Amino acid sequence: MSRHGYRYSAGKLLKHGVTRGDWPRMWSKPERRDSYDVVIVGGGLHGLATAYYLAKNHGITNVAVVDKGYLGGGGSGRNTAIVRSNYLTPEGVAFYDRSLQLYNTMASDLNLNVMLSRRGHLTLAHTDSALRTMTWRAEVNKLLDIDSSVIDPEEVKRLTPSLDVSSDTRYPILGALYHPPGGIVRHDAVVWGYARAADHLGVHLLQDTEVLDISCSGGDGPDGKGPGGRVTGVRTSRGDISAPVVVNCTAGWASLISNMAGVPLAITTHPLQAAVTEPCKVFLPTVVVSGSLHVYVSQTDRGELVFGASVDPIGTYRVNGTLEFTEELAGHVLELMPGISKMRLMRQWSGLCDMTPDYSPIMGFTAVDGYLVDVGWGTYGFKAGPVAGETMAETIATGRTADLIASFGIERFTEGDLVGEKGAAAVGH
Amino acid sequence: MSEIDFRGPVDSVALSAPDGAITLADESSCTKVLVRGARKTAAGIHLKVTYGRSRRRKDGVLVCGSRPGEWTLLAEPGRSGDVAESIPSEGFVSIVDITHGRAMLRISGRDAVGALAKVCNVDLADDMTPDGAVFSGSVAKVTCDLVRDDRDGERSYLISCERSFGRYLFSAVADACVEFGVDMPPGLSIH
Amino acid sequence: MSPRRIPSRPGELIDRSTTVSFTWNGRAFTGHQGDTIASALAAAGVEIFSRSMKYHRRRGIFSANHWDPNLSVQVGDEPNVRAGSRRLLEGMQVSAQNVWPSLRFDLGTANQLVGRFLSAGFYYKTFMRPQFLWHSLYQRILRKFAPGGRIHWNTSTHGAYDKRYAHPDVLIAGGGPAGMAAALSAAEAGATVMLVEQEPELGGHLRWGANDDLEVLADLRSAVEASPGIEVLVDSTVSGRYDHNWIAINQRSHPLAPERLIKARAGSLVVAPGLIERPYVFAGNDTPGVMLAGAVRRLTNLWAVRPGDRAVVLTASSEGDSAVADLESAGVEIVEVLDARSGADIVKVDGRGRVRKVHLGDGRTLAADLVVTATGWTAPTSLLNMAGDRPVYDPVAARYFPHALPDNVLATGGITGDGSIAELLAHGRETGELAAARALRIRHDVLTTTARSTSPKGPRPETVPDDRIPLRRVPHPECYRSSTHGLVDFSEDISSKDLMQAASEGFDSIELMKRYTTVTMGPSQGKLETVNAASVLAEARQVDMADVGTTVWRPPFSPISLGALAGRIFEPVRRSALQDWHEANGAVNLLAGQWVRPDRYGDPMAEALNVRNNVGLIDVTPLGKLDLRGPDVPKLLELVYVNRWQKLKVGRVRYGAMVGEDGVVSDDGVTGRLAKDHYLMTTTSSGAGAVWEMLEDWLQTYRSDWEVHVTPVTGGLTSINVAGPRSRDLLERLVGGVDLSADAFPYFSVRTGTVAGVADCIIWRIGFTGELSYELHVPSGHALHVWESLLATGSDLGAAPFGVEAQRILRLEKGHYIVGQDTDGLSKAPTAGLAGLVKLDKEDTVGLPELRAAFDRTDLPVLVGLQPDDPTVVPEEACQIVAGDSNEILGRVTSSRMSPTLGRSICLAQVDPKLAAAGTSVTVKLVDGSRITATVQEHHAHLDPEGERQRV
Amino acid sequence: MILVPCPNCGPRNSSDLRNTGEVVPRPDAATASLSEWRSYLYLRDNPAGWVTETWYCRSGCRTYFTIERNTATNEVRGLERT
Repeated sequence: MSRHGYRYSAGKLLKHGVTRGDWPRMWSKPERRDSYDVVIVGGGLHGLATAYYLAKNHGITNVAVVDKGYLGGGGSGRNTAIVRSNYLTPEGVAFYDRSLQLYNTMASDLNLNVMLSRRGHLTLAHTDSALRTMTWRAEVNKLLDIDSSVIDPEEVKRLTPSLDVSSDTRYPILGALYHPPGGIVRHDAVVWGYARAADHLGVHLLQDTEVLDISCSGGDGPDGKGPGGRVTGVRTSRGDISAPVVVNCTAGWASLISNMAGVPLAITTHPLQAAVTEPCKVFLPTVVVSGSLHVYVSQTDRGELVFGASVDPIGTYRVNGTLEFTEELAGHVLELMPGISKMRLMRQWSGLCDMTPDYSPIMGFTAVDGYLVDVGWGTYGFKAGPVAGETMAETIATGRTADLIASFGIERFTEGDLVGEKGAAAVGH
Repeated sequence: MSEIDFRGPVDSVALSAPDGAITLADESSCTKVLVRGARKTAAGIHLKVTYGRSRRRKDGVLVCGSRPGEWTLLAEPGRSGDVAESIPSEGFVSIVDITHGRAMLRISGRDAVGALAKVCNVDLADDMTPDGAVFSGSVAKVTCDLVRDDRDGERSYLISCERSFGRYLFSAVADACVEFGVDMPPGLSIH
Repeated sequence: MSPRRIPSRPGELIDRSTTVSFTWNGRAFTGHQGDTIASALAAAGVEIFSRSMKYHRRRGIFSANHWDPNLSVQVGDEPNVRAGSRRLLEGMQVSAQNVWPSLRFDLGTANQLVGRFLSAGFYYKTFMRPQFLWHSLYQRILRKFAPGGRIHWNTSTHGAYDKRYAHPDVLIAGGGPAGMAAALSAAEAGATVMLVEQEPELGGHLRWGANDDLEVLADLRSAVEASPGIEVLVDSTVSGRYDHNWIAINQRSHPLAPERLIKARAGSLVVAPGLIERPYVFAGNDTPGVMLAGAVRRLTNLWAVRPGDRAVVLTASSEGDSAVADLESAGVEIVEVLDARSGADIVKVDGRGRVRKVHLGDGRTLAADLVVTATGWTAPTSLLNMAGDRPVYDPVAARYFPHALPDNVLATGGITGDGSIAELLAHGRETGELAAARALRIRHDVLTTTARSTSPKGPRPETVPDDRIPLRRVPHPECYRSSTHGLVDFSEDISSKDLMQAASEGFDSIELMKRYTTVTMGPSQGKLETVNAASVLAEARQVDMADVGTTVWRPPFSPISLGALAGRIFEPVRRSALQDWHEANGAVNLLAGQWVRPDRYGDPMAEALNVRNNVGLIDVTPLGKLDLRGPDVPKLLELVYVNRWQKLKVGRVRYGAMVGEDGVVSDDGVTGRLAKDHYLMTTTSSGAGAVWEMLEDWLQTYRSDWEVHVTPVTGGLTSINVAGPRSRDLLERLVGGVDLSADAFPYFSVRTGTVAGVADCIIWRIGFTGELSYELHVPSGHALHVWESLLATGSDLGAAPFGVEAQRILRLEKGHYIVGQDTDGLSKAPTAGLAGLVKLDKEDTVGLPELRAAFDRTDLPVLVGLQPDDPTVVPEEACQIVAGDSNEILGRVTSSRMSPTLGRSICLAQVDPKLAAAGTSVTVKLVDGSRITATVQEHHAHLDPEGERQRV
Repeated sequence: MILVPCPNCGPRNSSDLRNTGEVVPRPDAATASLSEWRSYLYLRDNPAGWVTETWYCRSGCRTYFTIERNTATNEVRGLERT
């Protein structure tokens, strides 16, 4: 992977252990240039992956990734790190399956252990209609060669003994969609892996650099912004940068950045909360999701339970978190696993999600020439990071929309062709 | 319909703590009549009380200003007809007998506030919710209408909800009273 | 038994007249009431309490309070109990965690041997390939060594804990001298006060102070006790401050529950948590016998435990000086007092199970078994962080201070500065007054704007300026790290060297460093280690502390059990007036949203056939029902339904479908006109609430000039569908005041009459089942009488109840779709089989432009009736319709059943429009992978498409 | 749990109400172009700052009303009945 990178290996660990020599920096601190071929706004997983694939697959290395804070400080570092490809629509399945393929080889591709753990992913059904939706997903998945099936409560119990599968509970477990390749990844490592690899290929990673405006000319709106215009660069807190291509990878802040180019979005920003318990001896081997109970849970290698839920109902940019999230979460988790009532919640946090009306992303070109979006990720951004980077890079490099993202274009909201993922997305983890 | 008994959603005798500091009773069979109309209609002028307040009419009917432009009239069982007829109906006024549609319970006593504070987020302090106050809120996750209707100087609240939630609500409030000495009757459970 | 217990201390908490028996790792021990688990064990001479997370190093008492990172133990079925603060109870079974096979001999110590290779982030740098080995081998081993306690699966307290709401004017977090003073002055000002203290008794650091401190404390306690406006919660933690002063309190002192979550809406929050002692970083700083000054002061003064025999004390503050005095009085030999203010230093301690030798900065080595450090303070600003503050570092005092607080949050006590007890009390008093003034102004405003409240007495209180005299900041040396490396994060086993390395690798912002090394991410959540981590980063980057910032403290302030957060299980359940009867008569229940209702009584196929052949009764009360009154109801119906309503006559009912503004089908039902200005609308069960809110929205937001009153009557009217060819025969025996003949009461009509003597019953002649049928809406208080009368009177006609499953069979035979099952989130009305119903020539209707556009689309899926060619095969619902042998998806089966009437399998399906023509053969892939053929039908209805049976 | 100032009930916990999002004027359905209609359906300002939004007092007086809320701080101000 590397042009001038330092390769990690067991041997290097041994060498550094013996010599106690310093490890090199994972990525450099570059001097900002005045112009780049591509400026990517947002130094999270999507922005970094896009930069990496631009450099690696297309040889476009005069690229800057700018972030107002530190790398991976947004959703990339706050999500619950679940990967899977058992989506509902064929376009969704194909897209996320490619992402899972990239996750599979990521550790060796990026020379960093991202700790992919394909431990199996269970989506529980508590009602007939949920079971029907699970069957729908499983049947679509099978047709697309995805390992996915509906299993009965006994099999659920066998895979995850800590679950209460008795039938007299308020939310009995009637079955589950079982997706063996699903699992979790060390989310920060994915960010650092892409950052390090992109840096080694010559991409500039500019942290603490806030984009204040996008410069445009020729557009219908004020200052040459808006439809019909074209991008000329960005104004940042550390000076102006000229660039013919600007890519918006800012998730929860997508609307704010997009408004700078005069391109309104079908997005509202909602917090997605998560929480973690104190560690206990490991007992939960799978990732467990319950749509009806709005909860998903997995156990880290350190023994902590990591929980997530559905997005907050009230749109806000505030990431303080709420008490009611932890109350509902605890109630629902205990419905599934009453035995853990004495475990303690240790920390809660939240990240911002860019929700779209059809629970699908908005990707590709816009009405402003040179301004591209990779936004609207809602609660799915982490799973999609690698493939989003790959397809956005292809789109930028070739000037035509990559096939895998053809149905995710911004024009679908004016043409009325929404994506049908919503049915499966009440809780999508 | 006197030959056919009214059956409410709750099948429990009144509950009380041994020290008498809390009592809980089902009053679902009480007459409940809903009046909708603008305040300037004859009905509005007759009923008088504004949203959030209640008054007892001379005939014993408790007139509650249950929402802006809405009154709930509460009376002893079997009075739907005469209560409805007592309302001037000129203009755009709707009178709906909701006796069958709402479950109702009464919780009284010194510890009533302590029990309600476990299931209802409304501030029950004297200045926030004085005697006669009418308000709505969630009680054990069911939307309820509440009236503070003190009896003999002792705290008392009428709580009503959609009839189908009645059994659950009674159980949930009874459960909240257990801490204050009430025994949960067999057959009732919130789980 | 208690070799380290010393004679009585003036402020001791233990009751020496009592004996509390418990076990530690299976061995019997005793302590006294008032002991913590740790103090009882320490008194008995126990020195090792746990093994560290990564290297399994021996760990002893360090801070002797809630935050002690080394004192997590298992107590019975409860994991991760803080032995430093948990009070000892009779019969406790306490055991060490994170040890294997035992605390004394732990195989995990092997990690110490390879520690030099396990530097920060080591696992990111290896195990890259082969990829599968990570999960299948390495990770499995790693997971065996996860720290923490054990879950006992047979015990659960789910649903056992109550919660409570509270509405104090002033809520005070911290019951030390400043917090108590604030409570007193706020209460004097007329505010209601809730005073919350984490420890089991009020007093803060006064508790382990000298005699004059104890006197002050006694006075404060009696004043608080005498104040009726103050509710005191001890052994309770303010665990979170959320927006608009929504505050979570974890009460552990309630007599009836181990924990109770109190949710308080406070006018003002006063944050008075005091300070947390900061560890000193040097080689061996986690060796048992190294303790914080506060730890030895608490051990000696609160629990009369001698923490060691020969002590070396490193002090940079009066706290260390006081510790020296306490130790001396407890009979501990003071080997040496090192004053950090004049440059004295400790560089290393030796010893494994206990400190043996201490290496000093001046090169000397001393023998000692106790090393006490007092090198500075951490301000526990969690609650301030949660209120939006970013505290600022002051190099003079060597700690962080509050910066900018919202008006409804105030800070007092040690977190804001230093001072004598008198100064702390004065600041607390002023803070309490200010907090009360602000809260009472808020209370005044709430009383003014709340309809039910009494009018506030007097004018609106004036805003009171904050003219408190700030507490001083006593200069303190910046003592963070010695010349050696030591542990920064005790619960995560992270050293200053690890942090330095992370910074050199580019993880040089505090957040990146945290993520790379996991510093501050363990159970103590940064309470002890945050500031030291920041100091190491500042050192690595060669910048000032103030420039590196800190990580943001997130809720909860201290961990809280899932059981307490969950509380009681409030899951409202709705029951029809007939549900008791159903359950007494063998019904198998189904949960449908909040409703519990019969799925079946016996064999659903037989129940369905009985409807086709005789007469069946089903309780359909969960149908949403809305009473609509007023002259403008037709306009409203015309607006919210896709079809026409202006000409519906009195006595008639009509089917209607609703869509959203995007044209997607959202609900459906039947609405009847009972009188000139009186209608009854039915909705789906699950959609009832949303439809009601939608109607209110139209009537309030866009059509406020329309005269319509909407009243929900779902539970008030018990709905009974009487269906089958003999339904009229049955009703004729019981209905009064209505001519039931086909001419007088035709299909799609409504009448009002008596049923079994019950007046005011609404009778609709409609049918979801396709049979002659009547839907009775009966006042619920009399519903059981009607239901029982129907069954008794109709016994010779074969009258029998049927459940939801039979109804599903019947409706599918008839081809009626179910919104949300046969339609989905993209189904627009014109393609969901409603093209004939949708009327576009309206001035306005919900979703009108999208409905128009949908008529122009020819590519959207179409709902069709479908029959497998093999009549014995019932494809599972959600099976995919594919193109022949390929995997191209062309549709799916949305509903399927075996039809008892037709003796064959029947389906509804959404298909690609090119397959929608009647007679088209399609391929269905079954769940087992096999493929069958099926034929598209002309109608949705598999039975009686012309509707002859229901029009008789 | 933010407090929402209901014009009738006074400040209420947000869980007692339903937030219906930013106020977007509804075009005339009879004359609106599809693109105007779909802007109304889907496009939102979504600012990080003050926004005018509608709430429904679901567990209380059942009134729809609008307030201004700062989405960066959750501060609320101003209110009127719709």
